[in-house]
Amino acid sequence: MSLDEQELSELKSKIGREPTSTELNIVAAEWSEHCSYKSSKRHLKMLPMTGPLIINEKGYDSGVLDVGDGYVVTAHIESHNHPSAVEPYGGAATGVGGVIRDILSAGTRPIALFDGLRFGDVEKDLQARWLFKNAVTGVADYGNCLGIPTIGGEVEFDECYENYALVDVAALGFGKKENLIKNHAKKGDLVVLMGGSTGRDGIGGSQFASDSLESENRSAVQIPDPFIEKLIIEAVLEARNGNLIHAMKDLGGGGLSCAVSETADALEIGIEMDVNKVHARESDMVPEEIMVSESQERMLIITSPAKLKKLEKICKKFSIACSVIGHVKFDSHMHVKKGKKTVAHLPTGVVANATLLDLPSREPEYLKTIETEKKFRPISNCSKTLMKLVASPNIASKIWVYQQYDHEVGIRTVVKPGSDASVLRLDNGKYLSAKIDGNPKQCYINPREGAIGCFEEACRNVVCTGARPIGMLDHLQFGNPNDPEIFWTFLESLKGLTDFAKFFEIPCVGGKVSLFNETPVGPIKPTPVIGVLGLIEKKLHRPQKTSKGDYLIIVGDTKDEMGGSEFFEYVHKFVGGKCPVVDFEDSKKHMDSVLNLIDGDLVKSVHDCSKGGLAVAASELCMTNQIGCDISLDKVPNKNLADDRILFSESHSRYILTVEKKNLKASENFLKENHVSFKRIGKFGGENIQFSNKGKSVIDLRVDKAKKAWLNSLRELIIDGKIRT
Amino acid sequence: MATFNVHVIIENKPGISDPEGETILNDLVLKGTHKTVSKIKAAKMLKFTIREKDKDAAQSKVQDICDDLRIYNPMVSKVTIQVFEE
Amino acid sequence: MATFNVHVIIENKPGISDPEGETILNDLVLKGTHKTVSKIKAAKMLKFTIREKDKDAAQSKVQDICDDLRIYNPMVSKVTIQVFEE
Amino acid sequence: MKVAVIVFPGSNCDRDMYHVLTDVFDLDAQYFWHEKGLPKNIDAVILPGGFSYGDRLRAGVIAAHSPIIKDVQKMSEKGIPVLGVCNGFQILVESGLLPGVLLKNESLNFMCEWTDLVVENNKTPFTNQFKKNEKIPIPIANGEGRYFADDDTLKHLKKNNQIVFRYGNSVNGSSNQIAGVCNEDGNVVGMMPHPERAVESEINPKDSKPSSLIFESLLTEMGVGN
Ligand SMILES: Nc1ncnc2c1ncn2[C@@H]1O[C@H](COP(=O)(O)OP(=O)(O)O)[C@@H](O)[C@H]1O
Ligand SMILES: [Mg+2]
Repeated sequence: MSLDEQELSELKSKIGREPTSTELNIVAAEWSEHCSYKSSKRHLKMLPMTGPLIINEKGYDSGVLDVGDGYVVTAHIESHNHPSAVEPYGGAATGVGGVIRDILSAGTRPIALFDGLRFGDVEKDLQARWLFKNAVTGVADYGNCLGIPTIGGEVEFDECYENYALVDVAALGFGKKENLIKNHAKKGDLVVLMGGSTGRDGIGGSQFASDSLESENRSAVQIPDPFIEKLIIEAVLEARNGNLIHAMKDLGGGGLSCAVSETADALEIGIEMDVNKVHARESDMVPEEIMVSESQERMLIITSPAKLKKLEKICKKFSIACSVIGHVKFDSHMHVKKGKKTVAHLPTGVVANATLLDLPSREPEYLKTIETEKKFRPISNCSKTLMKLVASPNIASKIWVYQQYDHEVGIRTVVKPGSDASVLRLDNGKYLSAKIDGNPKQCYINPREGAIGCFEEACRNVVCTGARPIGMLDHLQFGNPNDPEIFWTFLESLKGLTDFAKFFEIPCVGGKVSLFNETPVGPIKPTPVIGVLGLIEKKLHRPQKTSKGDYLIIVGDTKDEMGGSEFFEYVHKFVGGKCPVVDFEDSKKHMDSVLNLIDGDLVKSVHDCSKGGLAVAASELCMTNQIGCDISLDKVPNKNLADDRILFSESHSRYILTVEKKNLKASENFLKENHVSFKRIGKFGGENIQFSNKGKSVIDLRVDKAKKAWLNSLRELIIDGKIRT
Repeated sequence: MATFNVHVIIENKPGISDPEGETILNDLVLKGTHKTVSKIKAAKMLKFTIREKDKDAAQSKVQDICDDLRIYNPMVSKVTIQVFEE
Repeated sequence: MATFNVHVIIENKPGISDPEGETILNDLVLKGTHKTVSKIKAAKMLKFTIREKDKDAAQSKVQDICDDLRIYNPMVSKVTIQVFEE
Repeated sequence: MKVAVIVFPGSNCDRDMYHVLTDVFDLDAQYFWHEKGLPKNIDAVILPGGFSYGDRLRAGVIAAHSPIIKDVQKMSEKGIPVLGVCNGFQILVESGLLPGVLLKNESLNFMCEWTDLVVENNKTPFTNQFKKNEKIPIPIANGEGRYFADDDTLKHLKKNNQIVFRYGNSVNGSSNQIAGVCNEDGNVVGMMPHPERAVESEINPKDSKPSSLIFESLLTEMGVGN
């Protein structure tokens, strides 16, 4: 790990001398892409980051939202892609650990986790299967042990992740507003390092995350220790309750180098520390190793000498090590010593603020032709196609995954995984709904519209539970940004997200950029993953079971935009076509109307239409409610599309509503009055999923047969190596 | 052909921490009266029963299986294989 | 006093099912390769470093620890202890 | 009447249990850290779920050596009701207060799902409000939840009416589908499923009444019931 020539001369000119080797390592860690966001930072500013609910405080690693009555919700998203690609178990687990500590550093208790998992073609590729299985176990073992429920996520497979893994984790926290850590430091304050010992594992991790995987540095594996993390959580919260923490930061990428320099820079202080005071796992570690080690489960805390005793007592109770490694000064320098000897002495402003790059961008060549569709023979047996899709790895139920996660601990989970979004109850009587979504297939075809689509899908999922979106988390994952074509896709996605966020007044409360995601065969597809938080202010309207005689209404138009759909990619093995586009006005109208209908108790349940289109969405309803349906494709609002397109188009802004007969008139009138494009398209009953067009049967599939395939195929694929159904 | 018992020991590589061993040492063994223990390392063991023509064949066959089935990840663990005749 | 490495192997008693070993074996069988393996048994190993006056003392000390602290559960498992000089 | 909720390093259902005892059943509950002793005025003891000591070595085995377990044992000998849930059950088994062991689930995976329990013994302090064979919808969440006992022990358990709960169907491969047992005196009960996750209708997708009876049984036992 090192600085390039230009960075080296910049550093020299800024400090006016040759840097020491420790200084070089510190700066290299902090100026890495992972820590400094040097390629992305100047652009990220375009996202709207303020709003009436947002609480901004210096030095927070997570977003803070005021949810009323003196309570706050915190949120953050992270990825651990490079480590997970080589050691999926430890990589995924330590990814969970990292994002949890970001929540903890604001002084809030972590209350929920989400995981977004992406791998290569799991049907063909044994490596992908191994990565997937172990990443799931990693998330499970870590989150379960901490007692933080993993309540949602997504799983997706695409050839672009061959020999690679995207492991995204998001976490939510909850606490009293008055307990938030007000990051500050006073004269004479001490700097304390608490938690696991510092070792050689994980040296160079952030640099590793900023290189492409081909590079040699693979030593950066980190061993997860959820038990210590659990003790840290309890100790920190106890210390917080005792008002013992002036400022706090978790140790993540770049280890002590980043934590110390960034804390000092954010608080406008200086920090003097001694590496000899750091409790290390091995006795022969040199200062630079100690400064850049990314050993997990450590927190940096600033406290006063008077409070130290109490803090130490708490640490002792939980058997966690706690070392005073330095103290606060007011010279805006980070001064690292080994005993009496100075090994680094740098202005924190220099360390913590890498020079931002302004990378060139250029529209990728491939986009010029990507929308041109191949000619397909029409599907002759749509029942078979639907069956195939329902059992396909991307659409099949993820129950095999989320049943390995304790999603109930904490007894907040009101709506559990398996629904569009999960819902947590909060202590003030309100409810929090959340979901993360990505769609690399659409983002590849149109990085801008694709990203907007992910954002809208996450909103839709949250809206289906009756919650109004209040905040967004973005995680922008791309290939090597030095390739202008890749950087262009990054900028396009970011602009799309910004437009959507501004139009809907959903502020970005946090995010992360992960670049250099390159597999041995090339860059990954653009993969922004968007998390949306929604709030239910008043009553929770639990989805009710669908029964015979209930009606199905579709909201929104089904359009000829099949690009990136499972129908094109999984059934036809074709990458291309027109990417679905979100019409902001319609989207807003639909969200508002659906929320109103839910609030008025006019609908039994709402489900969004996404992967696999209307056919899959309706089938999911039938399968989870164990009931058949009869749907007329000729009623679906569309412009003369062929049956297979109506069935499988993935147009956005669509919802399917289940309505009881007695509420049918009222719901339809409401939608009409609000000029929403909708149609009553079917009725529930019987034991078959049926679609017809003008009376002619298009699909006829037994619910139980479809359900069996949908529920079991992912497990069968992973455990037995093939889908049996 | 003969039958062999092959023991496969999978443990974290040196320098990589072993939280399980540490917890067993610190929270169980040292809390009691057994102070002469200075270290505990946890490992996993698989005992194979295999028919091969000789010891070497048994050894290399089991090594192949461990690699094939990804029974351990060489990034974090090392494996030791011991062959015993029945 | 000398330092000894003591290996403790904890495995299921005969007759107690071992889903882990069976799963690995099934994986092999399912894949249709490596037909020469007839059995796989999963076990856990703990490597103790201990200072005692001699081999016997090390052996009996570790045996005591295993019994006292229930390092293994006698209802389902048994332990084997091997002592090595450093 | 006072209920002790024991907290071990790594317990993570302690706060859930406390909430249910105090906010739902209006009991006077108090946390006790595993290194402390238990005062004399305790009327019931609950060992909540979680991952004490990270489930290292075996779930529950390290916590079973905690100082407080000696006091729990003394209380149990006096006939005071003791309930171990999930990891609490594992700890009771590992400390010898209950017979049998809990092994890794047959699937080898952690399992979090709703299942049905069947009440076998309705004479314990935690089941006295049930009818025999009554069903309880309840979630499990464990990795090492497969109850096992050798044939002699099983015979003894049956004879003594020590099987308290069975699963309605085979969820994890446990002997005789056992989900919970009690000691010979019947005052110490261990169960793998989580009643504290099932007593509030808001988070119970099925029916919260049956699970509530577990706590109402305790209230009745203590003479503060309805
Ligand atoms: N990796 C995962 N971890 C936890 N829950 C998951 C995971 N993947 C999917 N789920 C859950 O499965 C359900 C369906 O997920 P998904 O197909 O992504 O839904 P949608 O299409 O509505 O976005 C959701 O409840 C989701 O939270
Ligand atoms: Mg959805």
